[in-house]
Amino acid sequence: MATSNKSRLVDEMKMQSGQDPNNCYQCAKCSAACPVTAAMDLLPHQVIRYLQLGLEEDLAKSKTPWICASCFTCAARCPRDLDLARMMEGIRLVMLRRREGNKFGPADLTPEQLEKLPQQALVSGFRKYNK
Amino acid sequence: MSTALNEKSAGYQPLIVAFCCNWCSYAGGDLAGTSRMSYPANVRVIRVPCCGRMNPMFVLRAFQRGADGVLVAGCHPGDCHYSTGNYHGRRRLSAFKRLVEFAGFEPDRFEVRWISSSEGDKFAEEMEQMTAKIKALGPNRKMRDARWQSVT
Amino acid sequence: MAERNLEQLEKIREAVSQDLLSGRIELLLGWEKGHYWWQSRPLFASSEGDLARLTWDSFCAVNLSRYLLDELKDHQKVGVLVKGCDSRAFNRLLQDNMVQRDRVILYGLPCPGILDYNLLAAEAGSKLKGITEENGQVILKTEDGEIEVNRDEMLMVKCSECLYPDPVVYDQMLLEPLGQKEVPERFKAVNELEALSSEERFAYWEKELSRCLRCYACRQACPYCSCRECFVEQENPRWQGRAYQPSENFLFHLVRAYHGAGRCIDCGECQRACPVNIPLQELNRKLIKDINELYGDYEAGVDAEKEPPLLTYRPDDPAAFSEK
Amino acid sequence: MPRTGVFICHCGTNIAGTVDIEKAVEASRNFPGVVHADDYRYLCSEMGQDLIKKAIEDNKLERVVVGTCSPRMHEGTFRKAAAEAGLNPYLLEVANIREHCSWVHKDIEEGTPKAIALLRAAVAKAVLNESLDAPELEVEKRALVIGGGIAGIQAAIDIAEAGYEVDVVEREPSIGGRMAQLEKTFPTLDCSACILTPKMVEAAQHPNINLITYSEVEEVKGFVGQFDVKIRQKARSVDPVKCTGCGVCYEKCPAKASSEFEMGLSKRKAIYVPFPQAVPNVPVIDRDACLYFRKGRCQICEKECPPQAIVYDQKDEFIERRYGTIIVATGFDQMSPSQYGEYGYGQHPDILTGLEFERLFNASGPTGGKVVRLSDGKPPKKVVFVQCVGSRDKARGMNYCSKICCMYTAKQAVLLKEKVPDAKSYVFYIDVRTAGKGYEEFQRRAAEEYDVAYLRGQVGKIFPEGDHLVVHGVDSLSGKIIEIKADMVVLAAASIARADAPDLGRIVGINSDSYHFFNEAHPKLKPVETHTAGIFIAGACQAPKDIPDTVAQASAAAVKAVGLLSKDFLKGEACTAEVNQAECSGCMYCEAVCPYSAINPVEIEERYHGGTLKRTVAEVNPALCQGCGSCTVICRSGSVNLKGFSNEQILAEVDAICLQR
Amino acid sequence: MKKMIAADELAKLWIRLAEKSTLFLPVQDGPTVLYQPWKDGAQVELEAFNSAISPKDIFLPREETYLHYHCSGQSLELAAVEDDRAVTAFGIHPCDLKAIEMLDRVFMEQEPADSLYQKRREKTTVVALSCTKPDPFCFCGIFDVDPLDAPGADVMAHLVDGYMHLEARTEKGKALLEEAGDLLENSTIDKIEREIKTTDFGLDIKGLPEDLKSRFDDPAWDELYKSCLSCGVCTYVCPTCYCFDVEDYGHDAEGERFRCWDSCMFGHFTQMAGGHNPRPSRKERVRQRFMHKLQYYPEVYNEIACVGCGRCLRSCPVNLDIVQAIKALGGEKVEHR
Repeated sequence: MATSNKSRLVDEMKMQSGQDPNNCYQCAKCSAACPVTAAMDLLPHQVIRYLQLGLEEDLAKSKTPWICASCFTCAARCPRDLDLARMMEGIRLVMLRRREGNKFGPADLTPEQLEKLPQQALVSGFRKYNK
Repeated sequence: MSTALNEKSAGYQPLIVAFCCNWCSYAGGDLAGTSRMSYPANVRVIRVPCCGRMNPMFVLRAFQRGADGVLVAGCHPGDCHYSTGNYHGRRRLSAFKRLVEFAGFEPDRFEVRWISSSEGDKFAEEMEQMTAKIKALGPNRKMRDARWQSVT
Repeated sequence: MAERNLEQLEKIREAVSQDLLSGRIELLLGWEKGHYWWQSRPLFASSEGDLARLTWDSFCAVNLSRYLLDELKDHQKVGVLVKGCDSRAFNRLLQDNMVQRDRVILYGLPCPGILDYNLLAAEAGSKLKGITEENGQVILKTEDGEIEVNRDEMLMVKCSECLYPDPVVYDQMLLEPLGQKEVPERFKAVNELEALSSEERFAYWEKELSRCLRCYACRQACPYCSCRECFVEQENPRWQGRAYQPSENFLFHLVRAYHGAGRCIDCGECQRACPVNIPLQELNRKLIKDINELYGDYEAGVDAEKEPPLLTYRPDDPAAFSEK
Repeated sequence: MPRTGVFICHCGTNIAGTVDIEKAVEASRNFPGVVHADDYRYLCSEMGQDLIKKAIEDNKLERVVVGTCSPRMHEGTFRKAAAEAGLNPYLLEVANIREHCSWVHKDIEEGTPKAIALLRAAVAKAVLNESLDAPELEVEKRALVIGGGIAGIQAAIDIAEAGYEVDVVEREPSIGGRMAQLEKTFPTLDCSACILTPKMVEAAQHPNINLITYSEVEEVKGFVGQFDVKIRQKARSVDPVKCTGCGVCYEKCPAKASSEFEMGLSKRKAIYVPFPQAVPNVPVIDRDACLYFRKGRCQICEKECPPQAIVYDQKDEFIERRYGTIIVATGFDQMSPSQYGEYGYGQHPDILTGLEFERLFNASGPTGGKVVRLSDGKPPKKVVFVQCVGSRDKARGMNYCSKICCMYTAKQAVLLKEKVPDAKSYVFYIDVRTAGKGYEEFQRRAAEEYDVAYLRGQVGKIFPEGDHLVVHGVDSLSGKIIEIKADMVVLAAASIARADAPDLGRIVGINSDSYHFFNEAHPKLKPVETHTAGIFIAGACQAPKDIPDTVAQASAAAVKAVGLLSKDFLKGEACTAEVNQAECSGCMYCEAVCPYSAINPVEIEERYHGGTLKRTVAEVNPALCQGCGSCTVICRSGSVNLKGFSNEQILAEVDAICLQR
Repeated sequence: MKKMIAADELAKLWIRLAEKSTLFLPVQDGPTVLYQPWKDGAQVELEAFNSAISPKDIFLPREETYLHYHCSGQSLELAAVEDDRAVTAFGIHPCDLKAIEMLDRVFMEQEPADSLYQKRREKTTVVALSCTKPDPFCFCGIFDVDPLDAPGADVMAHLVDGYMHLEARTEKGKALLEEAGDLLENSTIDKIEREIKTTDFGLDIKGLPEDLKSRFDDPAWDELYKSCLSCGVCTYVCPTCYCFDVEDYGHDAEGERFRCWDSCMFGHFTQMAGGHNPRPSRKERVRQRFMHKLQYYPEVYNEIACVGCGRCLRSCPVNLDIVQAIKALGGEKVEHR
């Protein structure tokens, strides 16, 4: 296992979510509370642990961030006031941006779509899938 | 003296009078010393028993006598050695601070801070900040008695 | 208006002369006419004959309560005619332990505000011979005829923001109360000064205060200045130098105002007494405004039972500085 | 101008390294009033002090200024030296040129002018110094202990043994406190009652101890040596002199109320003693529950009481006494976990807090000492313990560790195994903290010998399913989700400060931290002192702690109290306020802001126009005044001044400090 | 020498006069008119009645530093503070100039003369200005002041029909007009004719000073003082009050000494070092002030120390002024009593 103190993933995730994984003391309450752990390969507290250790590559392979349903139960229960759901979202965002170039842009949308889709959805879509 | 008034020149050294309560802030100053922290020598401390002892007239006198900034420091609310001194001090000095600002003083010239006896680092930092702010403001011309210069 | 004033005056005279004759009071503090019709000065009446000089008109500006400080040394029981501000001044003195409530009879006179002769004269243009009042209007009688002006626009500065035209404490209300007054924009002048930059404000006060003669009329007229020895005169320590330096001017005026923090009843006698027209009331009003903002609404002199804000505190008080 | 001497200390190189001593001495010579200036390597040494003493005598010095370390360090030393040379100690001033100068500035160019300015200010102040005398304060040879738990009992016994009278004020009808509620104590598994009851009896029977139960402190005035305390003794409705403690009254009483002592798990009568070993063994009538008080009829207890000790019209009484010292030992509360919805506390009878569970073991407890489920009376076979409920939780609870939960959980798991041998315990923990003599060994025994399963992780939710409680948790070490069908769940709820601790703090005059635990004067060196002289703290009112720590702290507080009581007189504050009555206008604003009620109005006579006139002025009681100076500022005319920090002195310091830029 | 200048050209004259002297003029300062050193842009109010404070300030400044001290070791050095710059006092009304002449007697006719005052007086050129429209409080008539002529002026000026006419009456006055010669033209009028009506408040002051000699304990004093607030307004605005105090500024090693106005209306004015105060209450102080004006000064200089400028009538916050005092003491025409 190669741990690294300097992880770009962690830095970007911190920036995106405003949450610092070092605030976690690994009580695992998030995992105990999470309704979708059955489908996860890493438990939520383990994701934080990986973040603490800077295990970027292992995280990149994990399904957990993608399984997280953002139900915020973990955030509500966390005694350290960490918002794990936000951290998961941060990880997803970083991963998406990292994987490849622009997934799709305004040009990929038809005029009807542009008209029908709510503005918020468009903005968040571009934010998520564009570099 | 003349260098002191040489506004915003590289050599301008402001004079800052800090009134510190004996029990918290003065002790915080002692701790800054014991911990060998460093802050600008522009700050001179006068020891008072409590910030409840701080008569605003002391502040005005310091300005009259050429101080460029005045800081009053006391115990954090709730920690007053005399139970209520800083609660009274907070009201008195708040009203006074706004009054002198209304008279045209820059807000940074007169400050009040709570510094406990364990906050040597905060003491040093506040002194550092106060000095920097006063340096940026330049000499106090507003309340300084024009005659003081000729008798010092 | 002239008739109604006479009517009111008769009512007042009747009430107080009864008390003066019966010995309920030994002395009445009221007003009499000065050299001209626009001047009313303090009257110290101890006999029915004195009461013949009593007046009640739109120029009775002098706050009479302060005279109690000395008159109660010479008299057991003193009666005072009190306007709204005079009554608040009385409460100030009461709260400061300077007077005894049971030795004073207060006769309440609701006051619609004192007229400023200088404003009237300026409005008149030619020589002003006299005025009458009617329905909130003042009719100026000039050499060139009559001019009608809005009464509220002719008020002294000290009356322009008055919230309490009616006496707040009295033994006997002699006239019909007027009710609490609406002041559309209280602290207007303070707000305007606050909107300036530090430099502009300083320039403003430096200029205004430069005229100060240190005659201490502001202090002597003030109901909150009841110290036996003012800091200004003390030799040891010498707080205040006598020189007319800007720094000494600032010291005096800031400390004078500060000593009224939470105590000033906003009667404006300081400003009225000033021979060089320094807007002293704005310093006092700044403190009233701030203390109300920071520590809750408090109108000094309105309720003598309510503790002045600088004599108390709350642990969660806000501060005008960073508490980090 | 008084003849002033200036002495500057090198403090080795501590000062001399950053202050040009020679220059400072030279500058000092020219200060107005200075007739002698000298320096020395270590002024605080005996040689240094002798140098000062000799100079005072040789130069007939009337004031002394020492430029040394902080006055908080050696002011006392130098004042004593000055006194030995015949000078009033308060004629000496310290210029702090070490902590506030040489140690915080880089070089001699910075340090020297500042040191000279500080010396100049000290001289300017010193020439205005006056001879002062600290008033001598008589010490009332009696202590007050607030709180009759183990801390209060221990402190009281220690003080009483030292030969001083102690009053113990306890809010409940009996002393004993939290410890009385415990079954066994870790790590030795001593029976709590067996070790506590003798102490309670000892306290009750000690000739120097006076127990004032069912009472609360309402007012504390005065100061160290002379605290005047007003205690409200609540109406017990039972005459303690007549009562024999036979118990007939509560046997016969028809009215019931929830038992505080049993944590609400069972009922007690309207007339009751909280627990069988209560001291004093005198019942009280709970007037909110009593039928006679509520509806005007019943009076069974009165009829049944053999010695006729029932007094329905008893009133609250006030005891006003003076004490030399006060120990505050008011203990702690347990946080209610009901705010944690996921644990379901309060919604199911088999979800308990640690203290509630503790009562189930007790022979006189709600289940008569049988460990059974409150829902169906069956012994639990699977019990889940959850640690850190409300502790170490900055989001919804307390940020601190409650310190005792790890140990009592282990204890309860062990006790459970002994009572219900086929029971299995599971403990969800974050960390197991067992710092203490024999603690680690005990916890390991629980895990190894008593088969307690320690699961590192937390519980996400608990919900009933049939007869069971499903505990959904995680074991973070294996990364496995754990689901346990438990019979019972015990929540180790956080220990918190008493809800009304801040109120008591205000009454007594001591302050608390952000959790409302009382503050010690110094976290390391003054752990039982408070910032208020003569008032000490002990036990869990200061922070969560176990019994040994509590007892140790109680004895420490007792020693401090005894030390104080052993003196006949205390030196009061010399720097007190004084009123210039000729100038005082008598507004009494000073009285309003004085935190020590040290200022009172007095009437004086004054000449006026040949006669005399009476008027009110302020007067300071120097024994009460602590010298804060708040009065001096509210006084507009400066008619109140503070000795040692007078208006004249502070202005002189300001002037002087601004002279040397 | 009689010259004139168009009123709208006066600003040029101020510039010229201010070049070589400190030029005092009645200037609008906020809501108040005061004699102040002229500065570019100052709003000069020559016709205002009356300046809030009399122009005595020019000769007896409210604050005047006159020596500097320096101590070192056992030695004390003193240095006089001097200012040789010439002064022009412009637009002084006849009443005020008469008052200054009263001060002259006090400061210069007694031995030794007050050198500070004397020096200022000597270096000052006074340009007096006749009155145009007095206000209701002017009552100079009863003190023999001619509002159209000030005999003691160096230059007498009149504003007539858009022109200021200037007549030099002394060498100093001539010099001043010559200084500005190129700005001036010869005056076209010989004599000024103007009707000035002032009130007399029904006063009759004949014999009052003599009469008051025996009335130190007159019951009138028991009533008159009552409304007095004990402030110093009347004395500070008054042109004939001249009391001052001396104070040091500085510290033990270095400082300066100055004198500044003081007022007999202040309780501290007569406070002695031991605490005794011969004038402990307002009654004694009010009596002192009016006795000084109406009896003590006239006894030495044969003239009541009042010029009827009306300033105390305008400024006293409680209307306790010299007219009221004179009336209370019987100085009223028979038909008014």
